[in-house]
Amino acid sequence: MASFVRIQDEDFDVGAEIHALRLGNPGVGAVASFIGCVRDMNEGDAVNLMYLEHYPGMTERELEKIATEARGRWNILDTLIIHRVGELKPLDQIVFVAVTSAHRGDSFAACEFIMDFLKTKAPFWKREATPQGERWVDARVSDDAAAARWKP
Amino acid sequence: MASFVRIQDEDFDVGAEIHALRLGNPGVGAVASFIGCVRDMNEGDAVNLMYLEHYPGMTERELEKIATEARGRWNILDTLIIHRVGELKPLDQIVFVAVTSAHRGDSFAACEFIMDFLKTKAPFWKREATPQGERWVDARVSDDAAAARWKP
Amino acid sequence: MTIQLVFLARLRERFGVSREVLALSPPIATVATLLDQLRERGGAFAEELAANRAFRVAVNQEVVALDHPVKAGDEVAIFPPVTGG
Amino acid sequence: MTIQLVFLARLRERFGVSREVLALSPPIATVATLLDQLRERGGAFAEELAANRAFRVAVNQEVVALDHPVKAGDEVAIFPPVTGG
Repeated sequence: MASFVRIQDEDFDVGAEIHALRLGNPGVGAVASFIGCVRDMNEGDAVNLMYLEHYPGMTERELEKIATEARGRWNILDTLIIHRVGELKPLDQIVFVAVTSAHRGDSFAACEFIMDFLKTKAPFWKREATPQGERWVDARVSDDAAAARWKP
Repeated sequence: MASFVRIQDEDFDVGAEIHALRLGNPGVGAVASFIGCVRDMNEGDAVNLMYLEHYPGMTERELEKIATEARGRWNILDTLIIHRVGELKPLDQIVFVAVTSAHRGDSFAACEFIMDFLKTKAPFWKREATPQGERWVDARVSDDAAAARWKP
Repeated sequence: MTIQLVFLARLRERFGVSREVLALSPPIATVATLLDQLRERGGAFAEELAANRAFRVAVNQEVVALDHPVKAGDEVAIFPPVTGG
Repeated sequence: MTIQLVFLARLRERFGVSREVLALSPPIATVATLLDQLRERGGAFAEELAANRAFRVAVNQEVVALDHPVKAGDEVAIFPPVTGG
């Protein structure tokens, strides 16, 4: 049972990552995973390029805390969180979360929980380049609402 | 916007399947996916081998219906359901569901909904070989409960 | 009038047959009267299709209730509760 | 006593600095008194750190409230609401 967290510039291979996470563990009956991707539109404007900044050190700590919280709530085996930083363009993968468990309900819930908390707690910031110029993306009220659903 | 359904003996490559499902669509912001795997234990007994039977024709119809129902409930783009049949052993992948959407809440909910309905509506049956002999797996009350959660 | 019967999974094994063509009697049938006809065979049919056993019936690949009509040429499948995924 | 200040994302750009070492005055400080000290610089600091603006403060990489103490050697980061994923 392990929580893996990686912050990186490079792209990732979801098939290889899931394979490594299962690592020949025959107790894994379920793998829920999520990929977040750069869209070419946001809030009605075309997006050509995106830049992701983070707060090194705190980012890893927050993601470890989110994974530990998930482990306390559901009966899960391993978790993997990969988040890219730096310059990204439409179609690029931004974030990957995968959770293994014996039964599917646990991995589904933990995976969505981790994404909702990552969106509201982990220190990442997006700057978009649109035809109207560069802008920092504002926090979404819908993300706060998504995270608030999980209050015990 | 398409619903893909495949029943096959062969294994599948989740990375390649997700890549094909996104197919260069820059409107995809979220990909939720699920893999079900054969565990080496079920109901307290060691499982050495498993055989999956289905009802050809009805299987594909039911899975198409499940995907259409998900499309009516959430704002999703494409869905993929792959289910293996025939002989499987511990660690093998059995089922794969992937859903793309603009925003993550839709793909998470639709992916879990499809799995819950697949488990209770799609005509597949598992036969396990254990050290005590072969046995057909009984339907799980927890699967009916999981599907009942989605009643409108 | 005849129908195509399909048995699947554990029921296929118990009945020792996966498909058969059946002449319905009486010819104006529902799923319930078809089940009565099969139970009259006794043995595994009477046992597995008893009213208190859990099984499903699909007519032309749609799961239906006991009062659903069965017509000439229909494909009627009888199977245990599903356990896929 | 001195602390390490870190500004991130839009605030880093607005303040034109990503890190600085700051001597606290008064030396017995909380996040609230530190913010008062920064607002006294005027300009972007007064504007962005006004009480009605949405920003977060982390002391030693933990998000904290306004009454949290700030001690010598602490790393204090000020940043906008997060927008990752």
